[in-house]
Amino acid sequence: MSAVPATQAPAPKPKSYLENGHTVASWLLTGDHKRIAILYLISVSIFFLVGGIAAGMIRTELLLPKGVFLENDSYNKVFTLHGIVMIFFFLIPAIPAVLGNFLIPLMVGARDLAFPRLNLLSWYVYMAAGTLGVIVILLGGVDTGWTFYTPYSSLYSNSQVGLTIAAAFLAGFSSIFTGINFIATIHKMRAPGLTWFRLPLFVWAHYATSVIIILGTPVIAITLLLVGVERVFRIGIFSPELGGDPILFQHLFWFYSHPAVYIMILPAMGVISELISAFSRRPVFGYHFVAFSSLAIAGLGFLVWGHHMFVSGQSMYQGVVFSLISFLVAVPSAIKVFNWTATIYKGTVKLDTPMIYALGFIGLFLIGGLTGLYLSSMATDIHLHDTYFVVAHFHYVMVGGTIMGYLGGIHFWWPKMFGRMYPDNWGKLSAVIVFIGFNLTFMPQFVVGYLGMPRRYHYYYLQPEFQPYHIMSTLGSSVLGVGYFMPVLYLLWSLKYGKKVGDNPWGASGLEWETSSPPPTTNFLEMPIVTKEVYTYDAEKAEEEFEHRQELIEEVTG
Amino acid sequence: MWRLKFAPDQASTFAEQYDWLFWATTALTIFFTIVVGLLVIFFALRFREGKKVDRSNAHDHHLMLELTWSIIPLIMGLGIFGWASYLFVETRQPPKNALDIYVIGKQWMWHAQHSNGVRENNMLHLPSGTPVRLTMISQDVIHSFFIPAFRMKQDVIPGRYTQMWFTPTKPGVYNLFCTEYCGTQHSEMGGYVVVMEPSEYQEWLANGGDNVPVKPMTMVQKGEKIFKDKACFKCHGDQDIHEGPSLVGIYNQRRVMKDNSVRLADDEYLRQAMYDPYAHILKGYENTMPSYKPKSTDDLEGGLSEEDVLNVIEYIKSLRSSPTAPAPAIPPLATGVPPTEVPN
Amino acid sequence: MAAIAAEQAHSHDHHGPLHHQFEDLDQQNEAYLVGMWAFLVQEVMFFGALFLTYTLMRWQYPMDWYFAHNELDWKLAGFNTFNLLLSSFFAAMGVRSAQLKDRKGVLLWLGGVLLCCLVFLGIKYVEYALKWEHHLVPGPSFFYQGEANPGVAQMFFGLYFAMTGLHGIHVAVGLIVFGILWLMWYFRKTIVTEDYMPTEMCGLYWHFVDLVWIFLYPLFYLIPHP
Amino acid sequence: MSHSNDHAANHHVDSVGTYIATFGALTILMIATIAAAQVNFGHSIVNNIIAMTIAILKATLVIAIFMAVRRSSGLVKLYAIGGFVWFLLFFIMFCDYATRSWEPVKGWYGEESKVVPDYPHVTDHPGERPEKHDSGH
Repeated sequence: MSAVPATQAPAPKPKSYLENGHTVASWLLTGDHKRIAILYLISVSIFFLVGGIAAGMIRTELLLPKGVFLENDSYNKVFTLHGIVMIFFFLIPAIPAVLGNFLIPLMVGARDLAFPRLNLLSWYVYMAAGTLGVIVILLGGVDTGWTFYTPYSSLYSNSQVGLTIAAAFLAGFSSIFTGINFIATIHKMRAPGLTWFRLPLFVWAHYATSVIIILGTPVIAITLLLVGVERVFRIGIFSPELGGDPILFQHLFWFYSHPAVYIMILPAMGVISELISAFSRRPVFGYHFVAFSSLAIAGLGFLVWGHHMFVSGQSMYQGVVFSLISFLVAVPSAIKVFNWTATIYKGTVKLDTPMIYALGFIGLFLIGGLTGLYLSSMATDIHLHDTYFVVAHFHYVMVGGTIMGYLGGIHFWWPKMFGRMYPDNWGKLSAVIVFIGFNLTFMPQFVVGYLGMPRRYHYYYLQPEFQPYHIMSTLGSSVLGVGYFMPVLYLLWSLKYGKKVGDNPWGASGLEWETSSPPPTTNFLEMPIVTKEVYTYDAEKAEEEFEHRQELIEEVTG
Repeated sequence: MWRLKFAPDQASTFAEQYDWLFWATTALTIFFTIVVGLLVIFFALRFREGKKVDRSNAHDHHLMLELTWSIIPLIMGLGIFGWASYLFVETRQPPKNALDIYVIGKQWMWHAQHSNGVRENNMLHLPSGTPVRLTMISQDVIHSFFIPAFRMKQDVIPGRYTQMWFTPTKPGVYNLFCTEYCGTQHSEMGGYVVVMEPSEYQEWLANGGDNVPVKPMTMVQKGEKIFKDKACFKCHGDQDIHEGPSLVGIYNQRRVMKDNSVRLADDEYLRQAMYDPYAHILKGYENTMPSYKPKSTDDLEGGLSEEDVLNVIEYIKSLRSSPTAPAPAIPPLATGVPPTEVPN
Repeated sequence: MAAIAAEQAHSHDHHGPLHHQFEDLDQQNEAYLVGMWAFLVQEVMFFGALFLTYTLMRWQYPMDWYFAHNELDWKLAGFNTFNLLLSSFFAAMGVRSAQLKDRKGVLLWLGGVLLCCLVFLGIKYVEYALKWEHHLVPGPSFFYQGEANPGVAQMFFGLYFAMTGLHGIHVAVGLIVFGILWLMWYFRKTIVTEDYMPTEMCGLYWHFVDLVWIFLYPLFYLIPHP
Repeated sequence: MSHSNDHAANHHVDSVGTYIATFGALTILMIATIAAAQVNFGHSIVNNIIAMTIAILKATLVIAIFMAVRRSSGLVKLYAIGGFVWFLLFFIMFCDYATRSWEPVKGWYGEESKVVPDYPHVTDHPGERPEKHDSGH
């Protein structure tokens, strides 16, 4: 803690990054990572709204066995839109581009990311991809599902597949640029004295995510390019008439798309480690295990893609290998959950909104992770593959995991980003509504999936036994919608009327809490020198460290 | 209406073994969720701020504890993995004496053919008690043959045969779905699997399956058959080749004749091309095509009757090479209509 | 890659080449190197997926692959390979003279690289035009009469155009990037003359492009008889 | 951290000789690849292995010397090697293609499944094959 004894008059309040330029150009041509994070926050929320509307349409459509207001074709286009917008435009960029962009330079003690202009370019490429996505919607949408399985997507679909491929291709490059930025910053721009094991777990998780991004994303870029070329030139790699193999597309697609689900969940795990530690006022239990489990997930995540293809004609010998490694990759996630639970033990727990989101995350991610066991063990996957069981599983991990982590992180760092506190009671209420609404929506889908209702089914009039579950699910989805809309209201309200906060409203540890909130454009008045361990909450250790701070500084800078 | 169904019926030997494994994994999931869930809530409430409780010497790392809660879940996981892989390998090795049934997946309909030639669409009649092997292929996109009651599913891929086997046990009518997204009417590409007593099945098979007459072949199908019987494809393949122009997508197109006159390839033009091809020869080709004009109306002797010509024209119309055209031939049947008489 | 180069090109310089977010030049150069190598790792995986598809298809259809490859002219491509090796050598020399701040040398060597770039693209154009005449470009106009199965031949040429085309696009981007770099050296822009890092990064990109061609050449043009 | 402006000094610059030697080696290796491709070593695997080793040799030369990775920090070395190692992970996919033929799948006309069988049509009768016709409609 660089607590300079306040003998001389406190320095004049530095202009925060929000006040530093109010023109449109100062926002749209900024190099400041904090402003780019705000730009991402706005665009990512817009896409979350678009995806949410599509989800609402799907849920209302499935209320009645014969459908409510959509035709076959429009229903296919709506669920494809829901898939593509939610995955490529919300889940993958959300936490890294909004919270990661804002916080990593602060947590690492740097003035900005390594390549500020590349960061801005990443936002523009993301917006270009977004506009392409909107154009696809206007021109009639795409009906191949977010997985673009050939030969339907390459030879038989006559919807806007080409434009969607261009949109996904650009969105991939936007996340590659973010990944490059994080890797260079975390490696090279740490403050003096900030060794790897003094880094917050948020930074570890984002490092692992960036490694997955730069190793995985190009593969889907090239695969979608091949589908586009196949549509135009019939080069035959995926079309069986010429001797190509449609399963090859699935291999190449899932080689990226499984690590992509880790790109979505790892940042949320980083947020949860911060929240649990900050609100139990204790260092995370087993810091090294949790840190290395992020890297383990990143590494093993590339070896397990075959569990998406057990019944797709992949040979069973390959299936056995993938099933075995899929069980290994479940272990690091289990380690993280147990370590978080152990962190709460003997802590002083403050049940504020972020903590409720964090506890909700642990519960839902646990169910999501464990239901993954059904799908990675080969026999149970035969029956459950491509049914609503899978839909429930990945919504538990994505919505119960990533979105709870994202909302928890937004609430935790909101005072740091805008210098204003949101009304905590409203926050707690919306967190509880989200938790209840979520469970009511997706728990019935496990049962309807086990009953055998396939994914992406528009009608189920021959199977009336599915309808009670769909009614529960649609009811839950409206509660969930309300739960997600409340934060928009009170967070925006807090921008103007929220209580102003000091540097560290939560009393949390971490370099980002040592600068003013909202932080100045250059993040720190004088560059910090880190002398203390990562999560120091107990009092004696803090005093003892403060006494011989000078020797530690010499030691670091000597 | 509200008879809540929690589990699909068990109608195959694999379904029983499957459910043992399924409920074992569910027990494991519920156990871990409750243990960790209760622990988290209990700790969160017990150690709340302001509560007087012993918080002394709280460790923040403990190697043995970390190893235990990594190794134990791993062992449990490997246990499930072993059990599941054993079952999976069993489902992939059909017995030698299995009854062979052939399935074709087409865009938005299942077509099953029994070995004695009985054909049925979106329905599958099976004898109970005998192992059945399905050899499946798709004619256009990837589909997936899924019978929840048998807990069996297998993707049906164009360009490759895939197989699936099971032994139906309980007679009855069960759902049949397509679970791999295959286009507009993916959700209507289902039907029923009817499991019958073996004797009943033999009798059903003997009198040619459902006495519902097999749908008469459509004009396009007949045209296709003639196109193959007369081996027209030898010269008129997918691409223009030396012997003959490709007929793919030529209907209602402008065709440039040898004498550079331009004629519209309508029905009249096609009929004349079959009956007296040398009247108008396409640019770049010679008079090599034989005429199919029959000697007389009753003795065709190699020629094509008027009705044949119409079928072939219908077939040529359905030939469209551009990928945007959906697969030609049979219009989708009124699928999904439950059979009128359902055997008990 | 154009992003990083473009980012270099128009970044206004405060006090010499050091950007505001870095402590000192070593940290900045090391950060740029790590960022560039992260980008090159991503490029390896980008081409890797195509190389994998190639290997798979060649493993599945060895004979047809051999027959289809007879249509390609390996002598012309051989000269192209030598041309790229030469340009890689020029780029390395250019980076060396940039490190020694020898402006004349940089302009000379990078000029050589630009020349080789143009020669490479010219040869590529000739090859593609040749293929177009022989109806070997996949799509409706594809009409293969060799011994291989026409479906597999269409796949071979599909992959040929996909991989060499993508490589060609990278060479074209390299041409633009080196062009901008050459002009900045010519007009003595301090961003490049003071700090050798932008030039080294363009050199790294160019060596990577040469690296891809080193693997492409034997795989497409020198297929042994199975 | 002295603001060292003449940083060329502490960054070792390779001599012209190294670059020329590397360029010469690369050219020789290229000629070797072309020569090796003409010779028929009995089985084509030998040709493939030779071609690939020469290509990998050339690649390491370019990376180590031209890209100055041998002189740069461990981190850059890690990323330089890591990219290619990850590329090798792709080849797990080959286990699937290699072991597909171990599961015999009977075809429509009774024969083992081939990669591109003829499409059976709704009108085709299982078991006996209509006269040979080209695939597709």
